[in-house]
Amino acid sequence: MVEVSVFDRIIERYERSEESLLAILQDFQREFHYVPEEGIRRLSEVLRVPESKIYAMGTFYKALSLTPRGRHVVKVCTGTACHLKGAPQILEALERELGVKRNGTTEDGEYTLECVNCVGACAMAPVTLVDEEYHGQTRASKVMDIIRKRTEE
Amino acid sequence: MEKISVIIDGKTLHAVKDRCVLQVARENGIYIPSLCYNSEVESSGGSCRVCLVEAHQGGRMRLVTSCNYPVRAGLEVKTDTPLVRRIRRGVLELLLARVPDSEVIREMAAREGVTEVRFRRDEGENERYKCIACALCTHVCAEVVGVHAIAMTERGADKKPATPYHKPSEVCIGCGACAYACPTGAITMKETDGVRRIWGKDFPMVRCSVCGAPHIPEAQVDWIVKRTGKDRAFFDKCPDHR
Amino acid sequence: MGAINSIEQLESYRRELASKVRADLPTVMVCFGTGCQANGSRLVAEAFMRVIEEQGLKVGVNLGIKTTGCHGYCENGPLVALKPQDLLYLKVKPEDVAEIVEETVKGGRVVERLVYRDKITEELVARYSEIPFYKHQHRIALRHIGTIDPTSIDDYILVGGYSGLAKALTMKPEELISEVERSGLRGRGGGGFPTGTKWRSCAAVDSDVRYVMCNGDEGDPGAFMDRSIMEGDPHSVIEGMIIGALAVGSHQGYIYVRDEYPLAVKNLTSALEAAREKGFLGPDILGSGFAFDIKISRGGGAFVCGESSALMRSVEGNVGEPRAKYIRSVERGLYNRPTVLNNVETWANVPEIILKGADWYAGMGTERSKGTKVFSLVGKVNNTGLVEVPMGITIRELVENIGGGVLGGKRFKAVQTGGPSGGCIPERLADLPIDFDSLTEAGSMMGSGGIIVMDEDTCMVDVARYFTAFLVEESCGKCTPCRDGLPRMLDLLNDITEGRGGDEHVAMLEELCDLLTWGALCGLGTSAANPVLSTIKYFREEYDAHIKERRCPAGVCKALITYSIDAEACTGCRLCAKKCPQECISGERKKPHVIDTTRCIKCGVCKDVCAYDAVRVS
Amino acid sequence: MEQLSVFAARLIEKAEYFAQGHRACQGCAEALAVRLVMKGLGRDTIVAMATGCMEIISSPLPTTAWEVPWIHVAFENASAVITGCESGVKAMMRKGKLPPKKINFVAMGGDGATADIGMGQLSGALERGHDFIYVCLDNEAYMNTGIQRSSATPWGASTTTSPAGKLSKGQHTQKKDMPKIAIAHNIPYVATACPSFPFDLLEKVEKAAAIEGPAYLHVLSVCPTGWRIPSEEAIRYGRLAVNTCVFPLYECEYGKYRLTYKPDPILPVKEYIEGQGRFRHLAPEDIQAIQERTTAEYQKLLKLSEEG
Repeated sequence: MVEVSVFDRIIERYERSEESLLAILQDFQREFHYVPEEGIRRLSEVLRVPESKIYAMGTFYKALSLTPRGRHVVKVCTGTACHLKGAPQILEALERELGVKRNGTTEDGEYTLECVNCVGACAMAPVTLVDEEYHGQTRASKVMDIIRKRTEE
Repeated sequence: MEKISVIIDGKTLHAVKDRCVLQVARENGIYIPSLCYNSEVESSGGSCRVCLVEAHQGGRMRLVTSCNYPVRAGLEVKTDTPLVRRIRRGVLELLLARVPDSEVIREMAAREGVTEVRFRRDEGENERYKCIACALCTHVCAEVVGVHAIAMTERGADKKPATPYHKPSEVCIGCGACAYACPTGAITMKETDGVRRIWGKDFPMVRCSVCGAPHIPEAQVDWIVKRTGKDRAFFDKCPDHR
Repeated sequence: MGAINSIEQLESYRRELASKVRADLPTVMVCFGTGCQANGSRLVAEAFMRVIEEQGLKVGVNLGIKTTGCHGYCENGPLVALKPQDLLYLKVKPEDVAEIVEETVKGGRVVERLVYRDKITEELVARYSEIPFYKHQHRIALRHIGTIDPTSIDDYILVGGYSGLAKALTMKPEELISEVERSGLRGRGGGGFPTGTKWRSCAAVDSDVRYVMCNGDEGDPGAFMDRSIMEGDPHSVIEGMIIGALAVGSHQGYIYVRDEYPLAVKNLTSALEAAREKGFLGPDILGSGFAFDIKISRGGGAFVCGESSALMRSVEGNVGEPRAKYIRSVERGLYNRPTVLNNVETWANVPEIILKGADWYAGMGTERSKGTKVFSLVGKVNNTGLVEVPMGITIRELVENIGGGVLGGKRFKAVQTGGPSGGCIPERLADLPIDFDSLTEAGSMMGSGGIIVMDEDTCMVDVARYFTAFLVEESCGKCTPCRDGLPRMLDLLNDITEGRGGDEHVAMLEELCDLLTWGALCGLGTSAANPVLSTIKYFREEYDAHIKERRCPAGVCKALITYSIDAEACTGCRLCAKKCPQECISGERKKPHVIDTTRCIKCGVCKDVCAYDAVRVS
Repeated sequence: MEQLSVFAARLIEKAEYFAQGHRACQGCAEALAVRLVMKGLGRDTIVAMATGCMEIISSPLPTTAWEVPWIHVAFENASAVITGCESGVKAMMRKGKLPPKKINFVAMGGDGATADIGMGQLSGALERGHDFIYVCLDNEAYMNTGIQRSSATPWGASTTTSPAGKLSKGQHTQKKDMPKIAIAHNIPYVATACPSFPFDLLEKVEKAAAIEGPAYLHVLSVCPTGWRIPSEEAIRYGRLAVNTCVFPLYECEYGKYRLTYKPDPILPVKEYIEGQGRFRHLAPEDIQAIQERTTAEYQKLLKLSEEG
C-alpha cells in the first residue's frame, strides 16, 4: 500500500490539467515500475478526471503497466532493422532462458521481458535494452550473459 | 442555419450545412445501414464503418462514413455503388467473424448478401459475445448521462468497454442507458426482486411507496438529486403514483 | 547574461561569443548520441577528461572538448571528431584516448588504426568530409549535428542560430508564409503535404487561438532521424517552431516526443529552458512584443499517436485515438482550434529557408520534391546510419555510394521505405529517384525516411508478416477494418509462413488489403496494406514458393526450414553442441557434428555461435 | 426497458413524422400513439387512414400534420387500400419503375373502423398475407362523432349510445378481443401496446416493420374527453390500464405468446375504474365482477405466454 502523499508529491510537479495526465502516469510508472490502482484513484480525485478515463489510458499506452513489473526490465527491440538482423531469435532465446513469454515477469519478480517497436538505434541492430541501457549488435547466444553482467552490478 | 444543396444518389436535396450525410439521406428516404451512430449522441459514429459512402467533392472521390461527414455545397454522395457494396460486405464479414452470435449483425450482413465467414472466427468469450467495440455505450455514459462509469479500454482487437479494473464501478448509477443504446444488445441488464444487475454490480431499486413496484435505482435517484436539485421525495413514488 | 532584448543585442552577443573562441584551438568532439552512448562514448569522454588532467592541459586554453549529437554513423561508434584537422575516429575506446591526445591533439598526427578504411579499396580516409558515407551528403536539417553541443545554447548561437528568427521578426506573417510556400518544402513526416499551404490554411481560419505543434513521435521502426535532430540540435526545431508561430499567429506550441527517446526529452527540455532564459521564448521575444512558448508532451508508447489527430488527442490527455479528419486540423485541431502540425525535420529546415531564402532551397531536389531529405539507411548494408541527401537521388546511389553496398557481398534484393505504411521496392526498380511521388507510385511511401535494405536472406513474406504483426499490436481498435481486418490478415500470413497456405490465401489477402485501404478510419489503417500489397506485387513468386512448394527461399520461415551441419566445414569444436538449448547436437570432438532434426526447435543459436559458418539452413 | 425513461429517452431520434399543430384535444393519448408509431416506422412509410378522430384532427384543409404519404379513405376500407398500395408498389418495383427499397405500408383506424366497420376488409387483408401493418388506435368508442359505443367499448362504460341510468349499467357487452381475432388469422406478428409505455411501443413497431407479412398492432389510446378524465391524466390512465392487467402488454410472434411487461405488483382494477367519468355509476360489486374477469383473462394470457 502506497501512501497517498507519495502520489501527491508526483502530481504536484505538474499543472492541474488533463494535459498532465500522461506525464503523471509515466512518473508513477518510473517510481513504482507500474501504475498502482490507488494512484489512478488519487489522480482522478485531485485532477477531477473520471477514473474510467485514466484506467483506459493505462490500458492503452504501452509505456504504462497496470501490473507490477520485475526489478529489471529487459526490452528487445523488434524494429524492422532489428527484425532483419535477428531480433526474433533473441526474443526466443530470452523467452527460453527466462522461462516467460513476452510481457511476462519471472516468478521471482527479477525480470520482465518486453518488446519495443524500435528504439531508434537501428544502426546498431539488433538492440537489447537492459534497464534502459542500450546494447547494440546483440546475439541470441550472448544476450543472457549481457543481462546477467548488467544486473549483477 | 445555412441551407445548401447536395446530390445524393442522383437526387438534388436541400439540407442544412454541416449536418451529416447519414441524417440528410435518412430525412430524404435514402437507406444507409449504420450501427455505431446515434443522432442524439454527439461524439458517436465513425467506428463501425458500415455506413461508408462515396463522397465526390472537388474532383476527388473517397469513401467516408456518412454518419460524420458534413454536407457542404458541391458535394455529391453515392450510397450504392459496387465499391460501397464491396467494402460494406467486407466490413460486415469481419463483424460477423467477430460476433457470430449477434442477430443484428447476422441480419444486417444477410441483407448485404454475407452469410458465411471465411476467416477464423472469434471464440465467443462472454464479455464480448456481441460487442463490436463501437464505443456508443461509453459516449452515452459520458455525454448523455454524465457519469463516466465505463470507458473503452485496451487497444486493437482487445478493445472493449469496461469499468476501471473490471470491478463494480463506484460511479455507475445503473440507469441502463448504455444497454439501451447498444446496437447489438451486448450489454446485459437483469432485474430480479427489486435489484438491477449491470456491469457486474447490483443496484437496489427504490420501491414505490404506494404500489411497492421497484422503479428506479437508488443510485440514479442520488445522481439526479445531486445534478438537478430535484426533491428526493419525488422518487418515492413510481411514475404511476406521482 | 540574461535575456536578449533585441536583434542588435543578439548580434553583439554572437560577436562576443565568437571573440572568445580561438579558431585554431584543437577541439575534440565526442558523440553523445544514443547509439554512441550505447557503445560507451561516455567512458571515452571521461577518459579524455582524465588524460587532459593528468597531462596538465587546460580545457579552453590548450584544447576544447565537447559532447555532440549524433553523427549518424552509429554503427562505428563511439565516434570522435577532431578540429581543426577535420578528422573522424571510429570505434574509439577509452584506452585509445591517451594516444589521441598525444598524437593528434598535441602532435597533429593521424592515428591510422582509428581511421575509416574503405571496405573494398582498403584505402584509409581520415578526413571527415572525405569519408564516402559523408561525401555524398548535403546536410541542411542535420547541419549542426555532430559539431555543436546540444546542451549549450551559446554553441547554437555561435554557428548562426536564431538568426533565422531574427530575420523572420523583420518580416510580415504573409511574407513568411509565401517564402515557405515558394521554397516547395513538403512535410517530412510522411504525407508530403506542402508546408506553406498548411500554414496559409491555418492562418486563414478565423480564430483567436492557434497552435503550432511538432510531431516527434517517430514511430516508424527503422527510422531515427527525428531522434537525432531532437537530441543533437534541439534549438533548430525550437527556432523553426517560433518562426511558424509568427507566420500563423500562434502563442502556444507543443512538442510531442516519443517516450522511447529519453535523451531527446532531456535535451529538448533543457534547450527550452535556455531559450526562455535568453528571451527566444516567452512574453516578449527579442523585444518584439511577440509572445510564444512551447510545452513538451511525452508520448506513451503508441505508434498510432504519430497520426496527427491521435497525437492531438494524446496531448490533450486522452487515449490516442484518431478521429475522422473530414474537417482538417488546420481548421479544428488541438482543442478544436486551428493547428499547424509539422514533424521535427520539417521544423528544423525552416530557419535555414528563412535565412537563405526560398530560391536557395528550391534549387535543390526535384520538380515536385524540393530540398534535401534525411534517411536512416539501415538493414543489410555496409554503412548504416543517417544520411541527408538532395531529393531525387536514386535508391541505388543511396545504397551503393553512401551505404557502401550490401553487407557481406550478398545480393541486393529490395529496400523497404516508409515503415509500416510503406512498401518494399525491388532491386529492379532501384534506379527510381527517391521523392514523395515516385515512391507512392511504386506502391510504397516516403514515410519519415527509413530505408531498410534487404538482401537475399530476407524473406519477403516474413517481412509482410512482420509489419502486419506490428500493426495488429499498434492498431488503436477504433474502426472495424483495422481492428478486425489486420488480425485476419496476420492469420493468413501466419498460415503461409507456417506452411498451411492454400490457393485462396493470396486472393483473400488482397481482398482484406482493399478493405483496409478504402474502409479504415485513419492513415495507419488505410496504408496498412502497403507492406503486404507491395510484396505480393513484386515478390509473388516467394508467396507461391511458400504455398505451392512449402518452401521458404530465403530460409527464414521456421516451419519451412531445417538446420544441418556441413560436415566439411565443421571442425568439431563442440561450441554449438554446448550452446544448443535442446541439446540435440551430437558428435565427438574434432569430428563433424550432427543435428537431431526431430528435436531441433530452429532457434538458430548453433548458426549464431559457429565460427566456421558450418551450419546450413535449407 | 420502461424504467430507463430518465436517460434512455434522450437517445431516441428527434425526427418527427406526425407534426405538432394538429387539432387533437388536450391530453389526447391517441395523437401521442400516432406520433410514437410514426417515429418507430420512420420516413419510408405510406399510411392509409380510416375515417376517425386522427383523420379529422390531422388534415384540416389545406394543412396536414403528416410528413409521409398519407391517404384518407372511407371508414371500412383502410386495409383494402393499403394492400392495394403494397401490391401496386411491388409491381412497379418489379417492373423497374421504382427503385427497390423497403417501404412500410400502414393502415390505421380507430376501434370502430377496426372492430366494427372495417373488420371484414381487415380480415381479408390479413388472410391475403400482404406485407403491411395494421395499427388499431383503440379509444374504446366512436369519440369523433360524440362518444358512441363500439364493439371495443368495455363492459360498464357509459357512452351516448350505451348510457348508464336506472335501467342500464352502460355498455352491456364485453370488449371485443381484436388481437385474438388477428392472431386467429395465423399472421406473423400481433402485439398490444400503449403510448404510456413508449419504449415497449417503439420496440413493437420496429419489430412489426421488420417482419415480413401482415402485422397487427392494437394500441390502447386513452381519450380524456370520452373517458371523462382530466386531460393531464391520460398517461396515468394508460399505465393504470396496463398495471391493473385490464390491458396487458403482450406480443404473439408466429403464434408464440410473450408478455412484454409483467406488472409488479398488479394493481386492483378499482384504481383504474375509479375516477373515470364513464364508469362512475358502477357499484362495488360491478367493479368486483370486472376484477374477476380481468384476473381470469390475465391468467389465461400468462399461461399462453409460459407455454411460449
